[in-house]
Amino acid sequence: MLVLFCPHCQEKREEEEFGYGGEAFRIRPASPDTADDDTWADYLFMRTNPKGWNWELWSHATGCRKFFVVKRNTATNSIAGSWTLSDGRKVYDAEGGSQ
Amino acid sequence: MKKDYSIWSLFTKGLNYNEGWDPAWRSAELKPSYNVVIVGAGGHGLATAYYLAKEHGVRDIAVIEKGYLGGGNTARNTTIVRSNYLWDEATMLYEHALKLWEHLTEELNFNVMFSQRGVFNLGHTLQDMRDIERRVNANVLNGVDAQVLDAAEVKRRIPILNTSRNARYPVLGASYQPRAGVARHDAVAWGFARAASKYGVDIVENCEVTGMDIVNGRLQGLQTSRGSVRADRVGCVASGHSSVLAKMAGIRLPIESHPLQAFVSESMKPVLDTVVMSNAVHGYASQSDKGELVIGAGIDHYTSYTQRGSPHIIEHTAAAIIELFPIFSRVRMNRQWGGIVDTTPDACPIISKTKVKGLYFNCGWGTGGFKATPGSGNVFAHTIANDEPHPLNKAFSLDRFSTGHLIDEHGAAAVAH
Amino acid sequence: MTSHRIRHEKARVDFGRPISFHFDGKSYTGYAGDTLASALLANGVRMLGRSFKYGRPRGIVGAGAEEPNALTQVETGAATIPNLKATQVELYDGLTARRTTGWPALDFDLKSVSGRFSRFMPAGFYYKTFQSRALWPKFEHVIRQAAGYGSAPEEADLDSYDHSHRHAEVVVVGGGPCGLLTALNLGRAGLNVTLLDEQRELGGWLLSYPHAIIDGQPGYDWLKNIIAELRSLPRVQIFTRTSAFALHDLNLIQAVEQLQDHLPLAERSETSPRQRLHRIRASHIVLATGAIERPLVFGNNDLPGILTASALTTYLNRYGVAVGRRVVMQTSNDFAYQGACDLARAGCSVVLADTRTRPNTVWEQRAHAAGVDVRPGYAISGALGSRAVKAAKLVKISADQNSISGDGPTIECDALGSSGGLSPTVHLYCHDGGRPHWDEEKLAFVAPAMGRAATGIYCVGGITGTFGLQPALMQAHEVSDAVLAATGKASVGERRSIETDEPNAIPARRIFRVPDGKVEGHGKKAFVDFQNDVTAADIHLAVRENYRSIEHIKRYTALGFGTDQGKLSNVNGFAIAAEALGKSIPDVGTTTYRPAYSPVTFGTLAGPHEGDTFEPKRYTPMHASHVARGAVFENVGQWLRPQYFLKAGEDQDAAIRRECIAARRGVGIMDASTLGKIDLQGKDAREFLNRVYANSWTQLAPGKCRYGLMLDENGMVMDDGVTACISDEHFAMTTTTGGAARVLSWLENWHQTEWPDLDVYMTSVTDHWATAAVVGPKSREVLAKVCSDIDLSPSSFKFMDWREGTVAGVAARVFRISFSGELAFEVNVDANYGYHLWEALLAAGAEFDITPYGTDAMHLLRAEKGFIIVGQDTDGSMTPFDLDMAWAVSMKKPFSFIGKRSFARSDTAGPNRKQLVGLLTEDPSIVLAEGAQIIEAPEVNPPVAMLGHVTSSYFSPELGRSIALAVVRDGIKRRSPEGQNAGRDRLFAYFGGQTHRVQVVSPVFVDPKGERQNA
Amino acid sequence: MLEHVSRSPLHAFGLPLQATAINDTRGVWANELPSLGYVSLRGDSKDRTFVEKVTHSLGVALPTSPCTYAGTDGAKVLWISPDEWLIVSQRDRIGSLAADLKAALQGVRSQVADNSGGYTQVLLRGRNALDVLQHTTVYDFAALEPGRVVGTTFGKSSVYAHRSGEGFCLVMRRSFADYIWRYLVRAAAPYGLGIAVVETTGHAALVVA
Ligand SMILES: Cc1cc2nc3c(=O)[nH]c(=O)nc-3n(C[C@H](O)[C@H](O)[C@H](O)COP(=O)(O)OP(=O)(O)OC[C@H]3O[C@@H](n4cnc5c(N)ncnc54)[C@H](O)[C@@H]3O)c2cc1C
Ligand SMILES: NC(=O)c1ccc[n+]([C@@H]2O[C@H](COP(=O)([O-])OP(=O)(O)OC[C@H]3O[C@@H](n4cnc5c(N)ncnc54)[C@H](O)[C@@H]3O)[C@@H](O)[C@H]2O)c1
Ligand SMILES: Cc1cc2nc3c(=O)[nH]c(=O)nc-3n(C[C@H](O)[C@H](O)[C@H](O)COP(=O)(O)O)c2cc1C
Ligand SMILES: [Zn+2]
Repeated sequence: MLVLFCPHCQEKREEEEFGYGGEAFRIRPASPDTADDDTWADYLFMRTNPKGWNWELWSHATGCRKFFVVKRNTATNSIAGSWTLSDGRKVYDAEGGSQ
Repeated sequence: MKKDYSIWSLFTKGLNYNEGWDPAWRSAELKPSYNVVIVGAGGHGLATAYYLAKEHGVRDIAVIEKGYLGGGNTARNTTIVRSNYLWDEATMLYEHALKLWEHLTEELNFNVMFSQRGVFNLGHTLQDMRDIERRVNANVLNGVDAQVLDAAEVKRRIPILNTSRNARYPVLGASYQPRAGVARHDAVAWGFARAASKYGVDIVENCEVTGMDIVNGRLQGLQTSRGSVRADRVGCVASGHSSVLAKMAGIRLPIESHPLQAFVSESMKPVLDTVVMSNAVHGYASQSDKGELVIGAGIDHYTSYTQRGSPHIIEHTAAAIIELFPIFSRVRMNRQWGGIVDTTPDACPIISKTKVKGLYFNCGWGTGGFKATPGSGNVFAHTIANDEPHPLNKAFSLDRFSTGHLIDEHGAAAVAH
Repeated sequence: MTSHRIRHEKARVDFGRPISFHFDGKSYTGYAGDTLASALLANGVRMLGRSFKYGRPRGIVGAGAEEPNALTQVETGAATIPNLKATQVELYDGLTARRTTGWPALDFDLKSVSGRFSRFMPAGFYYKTFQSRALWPKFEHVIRQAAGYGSAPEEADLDSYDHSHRHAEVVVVGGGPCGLLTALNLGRAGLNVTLLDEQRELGGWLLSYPHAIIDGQPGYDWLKNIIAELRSLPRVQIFTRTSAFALHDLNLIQAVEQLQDHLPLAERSETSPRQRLHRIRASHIVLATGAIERPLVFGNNDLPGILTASALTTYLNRYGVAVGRRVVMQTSNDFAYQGACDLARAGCSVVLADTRTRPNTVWEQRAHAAGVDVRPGYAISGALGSRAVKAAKLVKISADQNSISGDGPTIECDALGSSGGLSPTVHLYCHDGGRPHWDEEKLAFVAPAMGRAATGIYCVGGITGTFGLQPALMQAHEVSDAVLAATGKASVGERRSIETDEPNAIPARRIFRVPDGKVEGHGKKAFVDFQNDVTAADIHLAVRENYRSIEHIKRYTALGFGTDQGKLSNVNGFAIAAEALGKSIPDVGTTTYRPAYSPVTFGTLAGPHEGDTFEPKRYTPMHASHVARGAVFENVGQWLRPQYFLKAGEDQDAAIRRECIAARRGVGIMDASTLGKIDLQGKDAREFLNRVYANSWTQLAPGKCRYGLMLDENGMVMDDGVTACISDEHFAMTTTTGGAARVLSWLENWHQTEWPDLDVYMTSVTDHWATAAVVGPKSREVLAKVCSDIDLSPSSFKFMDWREGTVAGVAARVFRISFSGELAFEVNVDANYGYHLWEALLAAGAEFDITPYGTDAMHLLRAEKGFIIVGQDTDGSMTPFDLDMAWAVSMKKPFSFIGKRSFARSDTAGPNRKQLVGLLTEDPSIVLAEGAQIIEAPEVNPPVAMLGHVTSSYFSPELGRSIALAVVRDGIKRRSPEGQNAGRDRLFAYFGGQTHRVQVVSPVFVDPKGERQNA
Repeated sequence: MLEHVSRSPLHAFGLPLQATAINDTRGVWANELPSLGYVSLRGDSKDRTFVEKVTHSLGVALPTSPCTYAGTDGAKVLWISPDEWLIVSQRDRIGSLAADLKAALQGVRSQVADNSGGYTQVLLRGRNALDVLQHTTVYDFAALEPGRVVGTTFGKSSVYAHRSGEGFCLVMRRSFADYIWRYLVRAAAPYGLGIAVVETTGHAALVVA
């Protein structure tokens, strides 16, 4: 049973307030129409699904309704932190996540 | 195969203080190389090895297991076996398995306690009933036994079920598959292990695959916690850990690993002699031969490899069970647990070659692969042996995610005006 | 009262308050403070059931949560509870209970016959036999009948349950001496502390060993003082009868509080719940759950009258019950001595076999002084008796290895107690992934005090393997200080060294299975797990058969599978397995500890989510009107919608027919309030719509509406609805009833994650608007009566226009849209006026016989027009093209809208797709089943290729015949042109075992030119 | 406008007829505060123009700190998210309030939507009010300070909650009000539930406590 810090409400809240949104920072091909089928399938369906640290999207469904990102270890459920989408992106990039 | 297990052997061995029993399977040390290596000694992996040996004459096989055999989802599923799926492709695959189930005990000389006590899928909304009608008609046309029952008939067959019109979601009817039922999950793994072992398959427990050797797009062998092993072909049957293995091969799979929880009540005198499932109320239950109610529901929404989930899921499941069976309110939960299920976007499995030559995946069974165990092993063995899918699993190849030929078994999206 | 009762003033029962109760149909007397177990033992009841596999007589073994045998069915009727451990049932006046095993009768149990064949029923024997396909179901039936303990109630539960969500700085689990002292230290320092204990009274082990002296005070006085102070601390909350049954990620404890089960039935409150589930999120958790004594494993160790040594002691000291008068005990350690002394002082004859050749001399002296006959170097190799223990066979055992070195006496006895050491109660520590470690000196899997301090979990006392009271209390100080340091609080009061009268402990002997001089399996059955009839020989057999992982052993033998979850048996099982495997115990390891520590009632787990609070029922503002008019309701998502309105003498079909005819010929009215409604505002609202819908919104002018299809990225239809342009930067979207929440979240997700730069905001206004659809040729006339400020004329207020005005005196938005194909107006008002609007429209329409209609008629009317229902006519595999709705897709929009790219994939773009069509049965009176399958030929020889299925099907009153919508492979090619019913392709629909000939036609059955809606 | 024909979401329970003045006999007192007006406001907290214009139009400083609310005796503004607020006011003022806001925010990235039919609120009072809330939802209400408002779950639905005097105020969506009320009645049963007279408490809904 997770507890997440909502970077918008600035409070720790119980899991039941949140919705899970899958892997964060999946990038929609800039021009889908010219992407090939495999590229499109990769964006649409393929997941890294890591065992370990995972950058993931959550929404504060019964609170502020904002989407934000969480870095959570899927092997232990420990949580490194949560950030707004833009702040999270910076941390993620700094970690080399987008490579 | 010699039938070592019988009343007679129980009698003679019993007279001799049960000292004469052989190991059910042979524990092996990892050899330097194999023809085929199966990664994951769950029911599916062991069945794959068994059928490879039995039907395809492959004898140089290892099954590598990071923990104890049968300790993955095979050890922790609620054992429902049925074949009344919606789409032809899925129905045929699960029906293939169900037919194998019907003879599995005899075939393996190991009582897997397959019990065809029937499965009810309840309908609580008009759309549920449309879906049930559609699925049952499709089943019948596919040669699968299935019936649509109205609420009164459901009540007659399951008197303890709450069919009151005042229920939050009243039972409007059900689909019923008489040949469906449950089996003893552990026995399936042990039975396949024993039978495969008799064919000379090496079962190597406590051995974790940690890397793959791939040269020029061709798989050469594996790294494991017990050293490296060369293999011509490798079949990964690692359920919730499939993405971890895929990563070793530089592949991404359309899989998310979610906790799926279940629990059992204390053991009680028989009260429920069939299997009842409800999507709308969100829970299902059966009673095992030992007397405990075996109960499950849906997945936890986040991904996790912890083999445990969040308690509110269990709380909601208990609520659903009471809604369906008010008399269970005073019954007590004895133990709860979780597995790691490999869910796919279309709720159908992946049994497929990959872009790495010699590397095959069998995964994505998600919340419902136990029922497929013998069938899955059977067609996967074919796929590996022939480097071509069996006709029954052709539709379950990875390329469906690029072509768009998904086989959506989530059922009709339950929205209506 | 029988001679088992020993009235002494330390007992925690009130001898002044006798209580009568019934067990197995007989009446007995106990005292307030008794458990059912202590009262039965006091009354000389020994045998409480028969064992699960072999039907062997069984009695009480333990005194608390660890009890494996004494499973009882308490009370009857709706109040009955199966499988309560008699050791945990508090006695109350009138309590009625019975045994749960023994069939057909306790004295003659059929399974005891099978017990004689037990050598042919070793572990796993099921797997080896019953292999005949034909006979297995019959065998299975017999197996099932023989299984199980108590019975589920036959009636619904009359009690209620609730949940309580708490947050605490510190939760202390366990109110034994260590938990109490820790709670006191923390409470004194001002922390918010919640203390939980499963038992009726605080005190834990001290309640059973009242002779302990702590700091010169008798144990009970020490207890009384500490509890009094704790209760006086404002930030300390104490919950007794509260079992922490699970510890989840990030320090969440689930605990169940028994609020009423200890009260006589007549005194139970109807307004209060029976049990309460506490969910406590704690910054710090202190586990002070103690340790449970495990018995030794020896031949016939399951006879009634054989208990753990500490249980014998507990019954004597806490309940004033001498289980037997002639007691033989055996021990591997010091713990059993105190109890032996207490029993001897209470007048029992006590022989204590200490498996160690050199016992603790202090204890030995104390025992001698008390009159205990201590036999160092002896062990009990087997018990004698048939329905109760009659004697113990002593043997001499070697000092260093586990073998017999000489014979010993057979000593008659009526009670036997054994102690094989203490097993720390590490369950909660392990639930969320913690692992205990084996301490070879303590001979126990222990949870280190600070092992998980980093995440706020601390352990103290018995759970850490600190088995001496003095060191355990000192550890409580240490742990308290660590918690205080972590919370930044200063400790209050000095940490003096605590003195007790315990002698220094000497090590226990490493023995689990007492030898009987025979090869395992040849001697008398020696039970490890009583509830599942697992013997030491079974474990050896499992290993022989290569079930070598401890998890395999567990699963093959059922070790620890019972309702006690192996509290007495697991460690013995691990140790015996280790021996059989030739491994060390830590190498064998433990099985996984999982919730529940003690079983929890489903009702408690469900709590308030039951009855009319099981799940929300959502009502529209007009609901009361519908009820008054005989509506039958349908669940749509969480909403209740009228399905049809029954008039006297009507059935469902007649009602629907009447409603449809009214809407087509006169005027009908429908409550459409449940549709999802989303208000969008911003400069980029239009562009946003272009991206999230398949069609184009660029041209939609203010005052106009448009239908849109919403797709997922896979290109499949996920929702639909009409969106109105309020102004250039303001749109009002509608969604399906069931899709509303999902669509809003979907839109927010895209906006927030992908296109934050788009200037648009959206807000759900679903609940704000009540919507009445006035439908039919007379709708304009009806509306005109209650709306004077909108020009309703066809030339000024056209189909797909919307207007703002006043209806029935209320500000309204009126949309000229139609889901029926008729002239229709959807009137939206602030929901507080929804009821008023509805009644006003009905009154205005009375002269036209305005007819409220429900979802059934709505479905029928729209099907006559070929309008789809997402989720009924689509199933997540349908593109707009499959629905023949290319007109609702704009492939030219500059931004690649959601789902567009997926159309280009080979399968999605390919031939042979299933497409929406109309179907007409050859026999117009036959209404196809929704869900009928479409096949090519009438013969049914499975497998039959299916071309599609019927999605919607009705008897159309307008056409006087049946109609259907279906999705059919290549359907568009197969169908006849719009308006023509002479289908080109003849197919068959299969359902209910029959086939019916059908023609494939256009899905538009009524008014294909749309003249009526444009009227 | 037409107050006599307006029906609040909890109309069906006939609460006004059961209402009595708060006294000591019950652990919990509750009632609906019907017929208030609600406006959903969206815009960017970081956009100073937006904040200023709203503040000016409402006469209340727009609360931009997370989970806070502010108000005058005429309107209360609940922070919902960094770009969303719920404004509560007397029903008869809400039309002009919304219109004024809309006018003030011309050209500023924002949304103003009258949501008056979409919400209602329930006031909880009494010595066991906190206990009752603890039975309903996961939020730590014991720690909820005056001046703070939180969106959280309530059973299987959701509410916005804040302290109001010694009690609590729960703002809920109309169609869930029936469920939430039944849930409250059930949760309050062990403590005794009284229906409080609204006149004595109604004003409190708008008073910033
Ligand atoms: C709670 C629950 C209830 C369920 N209920 C049902 C049901 O009622 N009916 C039904 O049909 N299905 C059900 N399922 C699903 C079903 O359990 C699974 O689909 C099925 O058992 C999968 O079998 P498997 O052999 O593929 O996987 P597993 O049994 O999980 O085997 C995979 C094995 O691979 C091993 N492995 C993983 N990584 C490595 C590595 N790197 N190296 C070596 N070995 C590795 C794992 O240790 C594991 O033993 C349920 C699942 C759960 C969790
Ligand atoms: N036979 C013996 O000699 C014996 C037995 C037990 C303890 N001891 C010793 O007594 C000393 C102090 O003991 P302690 O305070 O550590 O333990 P304790 O056994 O005195 O107290 C533990 C308490 O925790 C409660 N408990 C356990 N699990 C619980 C759960 N999940 N939820 C709620 N309550 C739960 C029990 O009811 C019990 O009251 C230690 O030195 C210990 O070794 C001796
Ligand atoms: C069908 C089924 C029935 C079970 N019945 C019991 C039971 O009666 N008692 C029990 O303790 N555990 C029972 N279990 C749960 C197992 O003990 C165990 O928790 C589960 O296999 C998961 O393994 P793990 O807890 O070791 O991770 C059952 C499991 C399954 C799949
Ligand atoms: Zn938030």
